[in-house]
Amino acid sequence: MRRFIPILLPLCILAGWEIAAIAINNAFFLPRLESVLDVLLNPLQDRLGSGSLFSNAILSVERVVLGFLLAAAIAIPLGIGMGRSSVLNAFFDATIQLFRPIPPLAWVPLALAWFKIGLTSILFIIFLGAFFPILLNTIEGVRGVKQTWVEVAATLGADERQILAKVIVPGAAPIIWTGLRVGFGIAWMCVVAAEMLPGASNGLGYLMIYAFNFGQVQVIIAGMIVIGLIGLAFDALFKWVERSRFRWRGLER
Amino acid sequence: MRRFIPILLPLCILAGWEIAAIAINNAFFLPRLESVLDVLLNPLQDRLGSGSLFSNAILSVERVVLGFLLAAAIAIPLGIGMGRSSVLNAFFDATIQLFRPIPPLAWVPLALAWFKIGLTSILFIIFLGAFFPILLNTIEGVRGVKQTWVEVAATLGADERQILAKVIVPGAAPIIWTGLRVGFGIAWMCVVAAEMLPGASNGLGYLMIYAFNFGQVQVIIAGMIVIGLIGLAFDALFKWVERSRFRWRGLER
Amino acid sequence: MTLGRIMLEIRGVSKTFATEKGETVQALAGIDLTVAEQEFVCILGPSGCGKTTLLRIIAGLDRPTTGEILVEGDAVTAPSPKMAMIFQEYSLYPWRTVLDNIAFGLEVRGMERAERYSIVGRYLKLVGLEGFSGSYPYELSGGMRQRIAVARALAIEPAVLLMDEPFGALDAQTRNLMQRELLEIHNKTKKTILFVTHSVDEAVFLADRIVVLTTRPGRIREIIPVQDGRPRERTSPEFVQVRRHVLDLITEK
Amino acid sequence: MTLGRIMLEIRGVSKTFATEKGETVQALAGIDLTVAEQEFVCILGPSGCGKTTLLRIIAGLDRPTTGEILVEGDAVTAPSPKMAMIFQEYSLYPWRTVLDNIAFGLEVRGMERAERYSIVGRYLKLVGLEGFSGSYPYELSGGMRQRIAVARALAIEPAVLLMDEPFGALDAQTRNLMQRELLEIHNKTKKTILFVTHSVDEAVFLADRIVVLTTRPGRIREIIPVQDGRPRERTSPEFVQVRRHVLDLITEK
Amino acid sequence: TTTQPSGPTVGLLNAKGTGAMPTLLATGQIDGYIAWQPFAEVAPVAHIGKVVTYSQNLPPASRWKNHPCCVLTAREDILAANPGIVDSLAVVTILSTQYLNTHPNESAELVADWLAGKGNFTYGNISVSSVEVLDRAFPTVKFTNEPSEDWQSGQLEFVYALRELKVMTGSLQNSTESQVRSLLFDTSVYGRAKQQIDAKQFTTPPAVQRQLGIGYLMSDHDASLFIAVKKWQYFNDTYGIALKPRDPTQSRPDLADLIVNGKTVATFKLVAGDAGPALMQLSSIDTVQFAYVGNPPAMAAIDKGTPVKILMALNTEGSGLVVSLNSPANDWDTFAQWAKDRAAAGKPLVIAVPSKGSIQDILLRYALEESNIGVKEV
Ligand SMILES: Nc1ncnc2c1ncn2[C@@H]1O[C@H](COP(=O)(O)OP(=O)(O)OP(=O)(O)O)[C@@H](O)[C@H]1O
Ligand SMILES: Nc1ncnc2c1ncn2[C@@H]1O[C@H](COP(=O)(O)OP(=O)(O)OP(=O)(O)O)[C@@H](O)[C@H]1O
Ligand SMILES: [Mg+2]
Ligand SMILES: [Mg+2]
Repeated sequence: MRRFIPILLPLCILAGWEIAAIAINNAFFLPRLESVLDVLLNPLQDRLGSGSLFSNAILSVERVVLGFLLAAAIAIPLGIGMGRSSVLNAFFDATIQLFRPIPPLAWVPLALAWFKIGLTSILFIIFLGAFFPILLNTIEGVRGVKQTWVEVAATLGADERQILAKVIVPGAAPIIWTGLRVGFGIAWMCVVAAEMLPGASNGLGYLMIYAFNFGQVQVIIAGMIVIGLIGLAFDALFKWVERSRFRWRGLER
Repeated sequence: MRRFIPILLPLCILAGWEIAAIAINNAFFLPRLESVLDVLLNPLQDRLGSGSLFSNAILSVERVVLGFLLAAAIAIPLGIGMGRSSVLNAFFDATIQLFRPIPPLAWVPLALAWFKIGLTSILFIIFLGAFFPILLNTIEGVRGVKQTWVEVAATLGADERQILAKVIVPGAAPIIWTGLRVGFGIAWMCVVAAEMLPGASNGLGYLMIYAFNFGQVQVIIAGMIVIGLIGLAFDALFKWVERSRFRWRGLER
Repeated sequence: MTLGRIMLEIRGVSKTFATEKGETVQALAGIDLTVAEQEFVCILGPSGCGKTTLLRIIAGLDRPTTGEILVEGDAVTAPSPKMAMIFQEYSLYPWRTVLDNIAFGLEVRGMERAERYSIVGRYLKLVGLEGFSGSYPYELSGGMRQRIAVARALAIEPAVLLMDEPFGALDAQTRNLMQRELLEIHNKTKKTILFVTHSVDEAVFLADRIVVLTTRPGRIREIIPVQDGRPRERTSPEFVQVRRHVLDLITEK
Repeated sequence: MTLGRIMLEIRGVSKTFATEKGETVQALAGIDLTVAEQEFVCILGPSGCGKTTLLRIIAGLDRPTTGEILVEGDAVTAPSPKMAMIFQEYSLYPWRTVLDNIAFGLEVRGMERAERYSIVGRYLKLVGLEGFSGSYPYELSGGMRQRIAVARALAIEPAVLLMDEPFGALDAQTRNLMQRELLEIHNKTKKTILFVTHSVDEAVFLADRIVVLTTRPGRIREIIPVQDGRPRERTSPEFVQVRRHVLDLITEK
Repeated sequence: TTTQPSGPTVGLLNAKGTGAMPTLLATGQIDGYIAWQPFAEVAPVAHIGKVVTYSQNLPPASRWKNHPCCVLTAREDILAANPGIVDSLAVVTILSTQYLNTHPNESAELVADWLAGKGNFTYGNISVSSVEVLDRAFPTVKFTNEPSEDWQSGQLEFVYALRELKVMTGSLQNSTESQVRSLLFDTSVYGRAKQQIDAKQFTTPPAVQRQLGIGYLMSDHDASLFIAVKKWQYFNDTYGIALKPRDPTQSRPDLADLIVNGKTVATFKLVAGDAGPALMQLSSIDTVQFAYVGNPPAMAAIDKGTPVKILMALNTEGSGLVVSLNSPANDWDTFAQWAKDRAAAGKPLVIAVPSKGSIQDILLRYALEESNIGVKEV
């Protein structure tokens, strides 16, 4: 019995949706469940000349992964530096705090001017989404590494570089990983904003916005569901690694 | 000497900006520092017939605060319920996980259809941004309340309601507060997306998009700076409360 | 030494836990014990033998698998105002002042502020912390915190005090001091006390009777009355003799 | 009992800390002590008297305000391979297996895997944990963890072992067991050991000499040689006599 | 275009693009919208509204016949450095315009392929092919390139309108009519291109090595570009000048070579934009050198000093005023009456425009003023 509880609410939502869709009978307000299912169940069919749901999803995932990796490649080293050195921290902190609240979407006009059309400016928007959570968690993770661990390493003869590689990084890894997970989630949420840029002529975000122009609400909802599912899948992947690789964190002490 | 480190990078950025702006000499690419300062230093002057920077900022803040309060009013009770009851948690969890990765921006078409143009749909977009961090932190905070605290209360004669009001809520408060802080931050970042909605004819987000239509990049940058500063100010406010009211958390044990 | 009226009866109590993996762990097996009014009983046993489990069952926080608990002849099925428990770990509410921590039990009974503060004042004095009513727990040392936990338990005027290794986290000097103070409180308030420890020294110093448990599943191995009057001298021949006897009991396998 | 060659000299060491508020705290004042090869010295003193500070200075982790430390005649200014420290709190790397924890010191020296694992095997056997080489620290009890910390320290073959209340977190039985095992290791490896504790019992059971410190700022109050041979009987008249003498020293104010 | 405090008014809603318009109309939040094609046609095919009038029929009577709409712009530096390339692109555009005027049905289908992959639009239980939509939309657009005197003076109207909207802040703000003309136009390109076409003699310009860019809008207004690319084989065979897509299987190619007399002289990236302003920004930073855009964004950019010139027209007319199905309006007059009735009843109409200062916005403002109806931005 209890095992069915998690699917109760989704079932209610689906049922409520279908009933409401029939009652309202306005595809702009709420398209019928079937029409959305039709889009979801034909993921390889071309939509509005913009490619299929599947191919656009693949493209979006590729872009997000790329932008995310870029963000991680910069945020992790910077975060380690800022976590270890108060001078570096003082140097960067104020600027980072100011830039952090600016939404990636607000960067669209400048991204376009600076990085031109194409992949670079899309990546920039995604990068912005992922960068700050990764950076802040890396700083926190590095600061949270037990001083004792570092001192043990020092008494056992480790030099600065070895302490970094063998103590700081593995010790901070679980928190950095959380940062990566959160960062990926936000990067993924930025894909719609990024694919609104001119020159992006594919991707899930583009497909949804383009479908809006022709009132194809069922395509928009299908896109939202795919975004939700992919986001969920990546989150689960990150959590799975967390559980299997960083189990020590929860069990420590 | 050390006290000047935090302002070094901002100064470098400003100097680099001005030099680049002069060298590039293209207001679309990078307007001169002065032209942005001119916008920032005349916050009460009307811009493009869409109101002043100041009046639009006030409007945006009002909207975000409203949407945020709405999110908190729903997420906190729900989170307490889900944190305390595994049945409630099982009932809602799967659905929440699926909805969470869908970016607020992707909801724009449906928001428009469901909540009509005007404040309601703007609030809905902002609400979506704030809701999930508050909910997840509340659940975590409630689950993190020490079992001993609850048991002490039980042995001292507290009933369920008293345990909730006098132990669970104050015990989870610091983590809930963190959720509120993060949620507010994201809500604030959603204001640009929300004010892109048709029918929004004011607010910082609107002003920026409108300025984009007419190539007024200096207004866009001024808007970004104001967004950054207001975001920073609210974050500082939240942190200040955290430090003064929830100091016990860091110092505990 | 069971001279007084019977206060507490433990009748055939055993407890089996089901672990997450579906295995079962028997923590206690057939415990029978009768405690007289005003008696000071120490329960001694190796780590994991079920001491905490027994105390929790007596306090009404857990239900025994078999057997029952009677306090003043009434069966215990839930936490009862006749008993108060002091936990192994620090259990004060860090967001409440010392005063409001001690007043907690009175507050949940709906006692008025003025009245409860006057009662709390008495107990603050009893534990020798008059000057600290406005302090927060994190401002106090471990010994002071446990004194406040004792005052909090006493404030609801229970007939029985259940203490689970309350001094385990304190250093040797503070621990000795606390033991002397506890005896004084026992002397003044005439409470019945059940005191769990795994320090032989502590048990011999405090108890009227020492109940030694076996390793898991905990059974009563022997009950040793301590005839020595109080205050006891830790180096007196009587003390050393009882101590040796108990030590022998727990080191032989 | 200073019969052997001089291993360690502490010359006029004092230490003053500057606190965050700008005040100064003197932790140690003029400590002079000479420790012979293979000697087992216990340092005993009330909480906060500077025991840890002294050990850290000896280990080269902190610099003394005045005075100096010599190991085999060489001044200590940084952690040296001649000494290894075992910390009060658990200090194993939770992300490393038992094997790789013990191998840490050898690894940072660049020793090859095969060689270091064979050495580690010897020390695992010495501390009686042969079967646990693949386990992670969180899978082990507190006593086992400290044994591994000892093996890790021994593996780099230091001349001096510095131990800061290594058994403080263990329960009484485990603690007694560990004391006996430590003496055995001392007997087999002939290390010089400096052992900090605030348990009088422990000090009398282990030490060749007991150094009793005053309350802060820590000075040497008295150095008590323990002539009693090993293994010692905790209830023997000699033991009880030394114990009483030390107890008197630390309880009188 | 000024707001009249007394008298009837209509609310103008800035819909920020055309995207939201069908939804807003279908959910009863607006009474109508004015949009470029093919989005005006979405309403009738989705059965949510009807087109009351196309833009050229807006009052004052015959004032907006052949009103300017989309234009082709080029950066000044490419005009100076590679005039031959510019001429060739103009030739291709003009030839393509001729073709789509003579082959409207085929062209509509090709444009449907470009804009929607010839796919179907689904609205509840209505499913309409995009070809059908384009078939309806196509005849309402006039495809012409000539930068005639009439057309130029029509453009000036927009400059004045934008001044009134206070969005001109640069060189076009206070300049005289002749200054405005010389700032906006370079009609010599059209002249040279027309000459080549008339002589059936196409000059092969020197090739440019760097990749160039053409920005365009997702509208059948820019059909000449789509047809040029889709029918490249025909143009190449017939005239020896064509825009050949790198990957002809794409329904929306994004890379094309300009071939003149069998020689590839330039490669263009084809960049779609949601709206003109972003394309003009791309022009300003030299990411695209040519843009097929509406005239207001081009003017706003030139006003800010962007070094581009308007070369010629792409189309005239081609926007439609849409109202809800239950509206009593059938043409402009009945629409105006409806607006007045509703204003009198205290429920003024709300009409969505793609953005403030867009062609459609300006046309509607003029028309309402002509009918003595004020506007109020909502
Ligand atoms: N909720 C539970 N579920 C499963 N097993 C439990 C649970 N609580 C306790 N146990 C097990 O019961 C046994 C007794 O635990 P208990 O905490 O009572 O021991 P203890 O004597 O208090 O030990 P210590 O001296 O370390 O505090 C242990 O083996 C413990 O692992
Ligand atoms: N880094 C520091 N900054 C300021 N004060 C310090 C610092 N380290 C230690 N102290 C102070 O120095 C004194 C001695 O501390 P230390 O940790 O050496 O005591 P201890 O004898 O090891 O105590 P315990 O038995 O509790 O471990 C204490 O008063 C402590 O507060
Ligand atoms: Mg216990
Ligand atoms: Mg210490």
